[in-house]
Amino acid sequence: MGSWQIIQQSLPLFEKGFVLTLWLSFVGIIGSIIVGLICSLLKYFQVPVLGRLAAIYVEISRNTPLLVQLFFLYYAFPVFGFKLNAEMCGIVGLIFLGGSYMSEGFNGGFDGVSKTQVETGKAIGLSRLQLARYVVFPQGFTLSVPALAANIIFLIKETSIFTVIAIPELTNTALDLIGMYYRSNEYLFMLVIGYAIILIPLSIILTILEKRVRYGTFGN
Amino acid sequence: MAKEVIKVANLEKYYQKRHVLHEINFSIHEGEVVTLLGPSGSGKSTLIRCLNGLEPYQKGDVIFNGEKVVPTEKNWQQIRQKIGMVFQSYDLFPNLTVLENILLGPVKVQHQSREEAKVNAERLLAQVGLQDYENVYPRQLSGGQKQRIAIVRALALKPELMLFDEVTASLDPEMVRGVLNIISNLAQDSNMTMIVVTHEMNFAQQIADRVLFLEDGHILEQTKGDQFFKQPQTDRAKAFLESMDF
Amino acid sequence: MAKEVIKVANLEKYYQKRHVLHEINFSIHEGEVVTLLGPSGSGKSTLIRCLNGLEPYQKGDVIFNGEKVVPTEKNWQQIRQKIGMVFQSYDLFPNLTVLENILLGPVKVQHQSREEAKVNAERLLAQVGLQDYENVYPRQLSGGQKQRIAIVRALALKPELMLFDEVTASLDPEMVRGVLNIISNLAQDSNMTMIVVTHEMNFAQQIADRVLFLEDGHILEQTKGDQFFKQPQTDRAKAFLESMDF
Amino acid sequence: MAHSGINVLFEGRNLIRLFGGLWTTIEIAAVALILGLILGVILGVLRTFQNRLLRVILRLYLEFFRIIPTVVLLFLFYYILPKQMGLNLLANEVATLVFALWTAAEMSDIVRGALISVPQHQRESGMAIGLSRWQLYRYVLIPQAVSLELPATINLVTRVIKTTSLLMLISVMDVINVGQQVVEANNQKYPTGVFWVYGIIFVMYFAIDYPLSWWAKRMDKKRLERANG
Amino acid sequence: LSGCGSSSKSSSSASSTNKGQSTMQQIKKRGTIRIAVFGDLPPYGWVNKQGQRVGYDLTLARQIAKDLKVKPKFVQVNANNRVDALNSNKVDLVLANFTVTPERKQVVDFASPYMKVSVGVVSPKTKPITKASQLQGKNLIVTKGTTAENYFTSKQPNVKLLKFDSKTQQFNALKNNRGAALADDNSYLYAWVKNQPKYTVGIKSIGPKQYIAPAVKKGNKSLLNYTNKEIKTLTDKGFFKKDYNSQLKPYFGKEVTPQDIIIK
Ligand SMILES: Nc1ncnc2c1ncn2[C@@H]1O[C@H](COP(=O)(O)OP(=O)(O)OP(=O)(O)O)[C@@H](O)[C@H]1O
Ligand SMILES: Nc1ncnc2c1ncn2[C@@H]1O[C@H](COP(=O)(O)OP(=O)(O)OP(=O)(O)O)[C@@H](O)[C@H]1O
Ligand SMILES: [Mg+2]
Ligand SMILES: [Mg+2]
Repeated sequence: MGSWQIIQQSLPLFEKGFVLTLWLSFVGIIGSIIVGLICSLLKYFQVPVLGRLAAIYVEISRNTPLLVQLFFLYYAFPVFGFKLNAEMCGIVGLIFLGGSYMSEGFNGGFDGVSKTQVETGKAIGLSRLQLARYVVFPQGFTLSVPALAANIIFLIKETSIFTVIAIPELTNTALDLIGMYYRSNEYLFMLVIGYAIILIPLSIILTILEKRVRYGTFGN
Repeated sequence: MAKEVIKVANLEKYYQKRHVLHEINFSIHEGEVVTLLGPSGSGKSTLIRCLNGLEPYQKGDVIFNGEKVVPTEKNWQQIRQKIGMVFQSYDLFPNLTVLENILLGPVKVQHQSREEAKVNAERLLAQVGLQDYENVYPRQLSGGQKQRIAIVRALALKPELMLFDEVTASLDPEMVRGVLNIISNLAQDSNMTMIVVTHEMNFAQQIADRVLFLEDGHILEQTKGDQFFKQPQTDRAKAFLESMDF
Repeated sequence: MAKEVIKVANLEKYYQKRHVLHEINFSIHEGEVVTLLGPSGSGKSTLIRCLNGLEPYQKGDVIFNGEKVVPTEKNWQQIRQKIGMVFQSYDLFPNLTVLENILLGPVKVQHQSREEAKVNAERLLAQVGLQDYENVYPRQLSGGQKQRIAIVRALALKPELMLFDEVTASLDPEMVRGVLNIISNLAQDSNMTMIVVTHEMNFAQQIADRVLFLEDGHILEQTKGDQFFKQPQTDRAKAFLESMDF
Repeated sequence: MAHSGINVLFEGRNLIRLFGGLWTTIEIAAVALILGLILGVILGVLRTFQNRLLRVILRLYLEFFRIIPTVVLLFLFYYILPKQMGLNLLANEVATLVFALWTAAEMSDIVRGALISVPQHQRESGMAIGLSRWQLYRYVLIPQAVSLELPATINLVTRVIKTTSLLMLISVMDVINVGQQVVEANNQKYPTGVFWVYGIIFVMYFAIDYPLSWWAKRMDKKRLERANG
Repeated sequence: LSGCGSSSKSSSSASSTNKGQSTMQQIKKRGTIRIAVFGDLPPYGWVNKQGQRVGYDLTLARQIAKDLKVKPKFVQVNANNRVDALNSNKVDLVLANFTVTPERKQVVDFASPYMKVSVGVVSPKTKPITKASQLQGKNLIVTKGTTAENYFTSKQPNVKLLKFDSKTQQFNALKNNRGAALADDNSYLYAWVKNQPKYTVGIKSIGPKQYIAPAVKKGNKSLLNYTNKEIKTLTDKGFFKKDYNSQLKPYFGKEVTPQDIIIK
């Protein structure tokens, strides 16, 4: 059978995997941003106990591989009666990992707001909260856009690791087909194309966005 | 005699181990213009930053309007509304328009009505010749314009005391004059109480009622303005004045 | 008459569409000191950057020592060894010590022996009063010290022409004098040929054999130094001089 | 019950084998990093040159390695290289190659970023004293870029080390693969063994990466402080 | 798609297999034979706690190497990369419980079989699965690239498959109740349930009887011929019986007899 036929025949499966990859990435990224933001706020406002916990979480999450995190969630936790289905494991794992990356991104932005801006805010009598609301956050968010953009791409790529917990996303689909029909050239080709379709446009959009934001920020 | 706006008593300041202000004592009365002079690193910026609580100090007191300031962040936040401060770097908030920059303090901090505050802001903008720029973002302004807006922003809070820290130091020479003129007017026409750190000796001479000369964190002399420039009391101040004109 | 060190003929410079230098013509003879004056944005920096090939120009020629420069990167690299340049920001290389900063050019570019170059460097350091700092890194120096080292670094190549672009603009006022003194000495004692961009009018007046006054990329006037400051030929220059002293 | 599970680690040579697997992981990561970082610096420098074609090619190289997930890269190289190009490498070599090329791509971007963020003045000062392009890079730009980029480089290193966890997918006997063997071989005796085996792998990765991240963070903080005051 | 596998005539793979293979001569010259084995499949191919590779396949592998007078070099594979390990010339021989199927025959060359097998289904005793129809709409755990996966994909499309990369992962998933049952070659399901009293092989055999055989790269005639001869000699010598008794018997329950597994 020709390559083209192989590709055509496997298209519906790849489509499913593609949609699943997109969906898991989407949920995971939104979740990561929320978790990351919460951690950053806890840190920024130096909330007593929670702030420390958030810091510990960030270090654990950032310094261990997603694969091992997933193995834990999927294979090890059920031993103690805590069981999530595969897709939930994937999402939870991605958020667990992404939350710390996003949090670092936000922190970088907040820290990047210049000291003089903060002092100027204080000098006109802004309270801590007002300072955050009118000065640090608006500027910090724009400063953190590049880091967030990089994280989004990173997290989408990380979904490929979901293959180890039997989620039929793109990579899993390809590896599975290879195992059954041995047409690795064709299936790997499809796989690369699948990721390229998601990531190339996204990367271009994010670059444009980043430029726009940067232009808007600097120049004072 | 006019009332004492601010008084500093036995102030001592350390950066970690480093002792940068020694036994600072002075007071300023309403309407008085004091210029702080001294070589680089002598502690001028540090001193005026202590006056509105941007720097903590380790000993001594700041007495504002006759009341000793209990130095908590909360108290300082209250007092800062009555003390305007302008820095060397024109620190407008880049994310806000000129008008929003100006109104932020009056509306959000002092809870003035927006309309009222806006009327006042526009009056001040007109005074510095920038009435047409209210809806512009800071990046669209020149350095001199930004610095004038920064002054307006501080004035919009109707402060009782203004602190200026080398406000022309990062301006192009041709822009310096416009900004200094505005401060002169403020001193002469509006009778604003103020402390001015500057390296522009001509300007200092012109506006100073009194000069505080600082070196190594000590106040070396406190002299009437005209007298200081004609005949400073200390040799150090004399040397300093000489070095300032080529 | 002394030989012509540099000559600029019909130079035109664009930044993309923007025409920033128009028909620039002048020449400078050995030992002459020319100051470039003009308002901010008039093109002073652009002009002297064209003279050592840091900026490409679109028309006209630079003639160095009687030879027209064919503007390739290779040629400019040769010529730059004979033209020292010092910028506003004291651009010492932060990764190298003071001595390494100074020796980089003579040893690596001109292939002088390290010993010989070092002797020369130490002599120059002594001249600017910094003989004790050779093994120090730039971050441990004050602005004025850095700028003096930057001048030494340029002189170490034994240039035939020195270009100074607002070398004191980012210095603390008290440090300005030391740096300007060094340039004065260079002009008077060493008879160095140089082009100086500055905003320090007293200084300009003191050293300028000739003044080029630039506005909007045009040379508005070329006048003898003493004459320019007493009675400039154009109204624009007059207004400029007035704005410079408060 | 959970307490008995931990003994799975001390059965036979299990623990030693896990460390052996970790060593394989470290070895691959180390070789890949050394090759990748060196290549990355070279490519990063090339990317700051004006040559259009060169820049486009290097950019494509970067984007390819950046867009394709590492798992996919591993499979691509593992399956396709030998078949299509007749280049046959052992799994460990494939892994090293992939990681080195990927590291080089990411590193080239870091180096380029650091080089162009060395202030323009520095470049011009160097030119003004007559340095040639090569000398400019050698004495001025690269040394400064290196200190600017160090934190980012360390972070890249931690990422590469973490990503080596994917090696198990192409039959490299890394720590995770060994872990699976241990889990399987001891399944009946230690039903909770899976928790402990993955647990120690988790700790191993953390123990390697955390100090590195900490170092990077500290340097970043220092640099910020220097920049602000 | 389901028809694709069985009818596929894999021309591209077949044509590309002629280059890059290790003939007998090369193997002898090299002094090692590279053999693909499983690492997590007791009792066929696995690693014991001393770190030694053992199991039914491994004993065979060592015997073959020994008879060839070369050293064996083991490459651990998962089910779904056994074919590619051969095709990309990572190994010379696959001895990893490789079931002979028509599709696989088109991409690799199988030697004479050394073991019998068919697909079985294991499930918890509390909710036993005894008929394929019980699986309709439920999750069934398989490993990618196994005959079990292939059988259910093509013959039982209504069963939802959860597909894993390795045996470790699939058994863990079953124990975590991630599926109603697990399908794999029945012989090692027997071995597995022996130590997992809560589970039972509810479907002992489903689909056709199949064989397990060594595989070589397509077109590697010399090694294929040798292996065929070797299998015959070993069978005649009763090697597989011995292998069975030492490696498999301890793991199997009473349900299994040597006749179920080895070929006479
Ligand atoms: N954040 C800081 N940490 C430690 N030391 C500091 C800090 N800020 C200032 N200093 C030191 O305190 C002393 C006084 O500094 P300050 O900025 O008040 O001087 P200044 O008179 O304003 O100088 P300039 O004219 O250069 O602005 C200096 O020696 C300075 O090095
Ligand atoms: N890289 C550039 N791209 C585009 N325009 C530029 C660039 N550099 C300078 N210009 C413009 O060229 C003109 C001349 O600039 P230049 O820096 O030479 O002025 P200058 O006389 O040195 O001013 P200053 O006194 O502020 O240093 C200005 O209008 C400036 O905006
Ligand atoms: Mg100061
Ligand atoms: Mg300039």
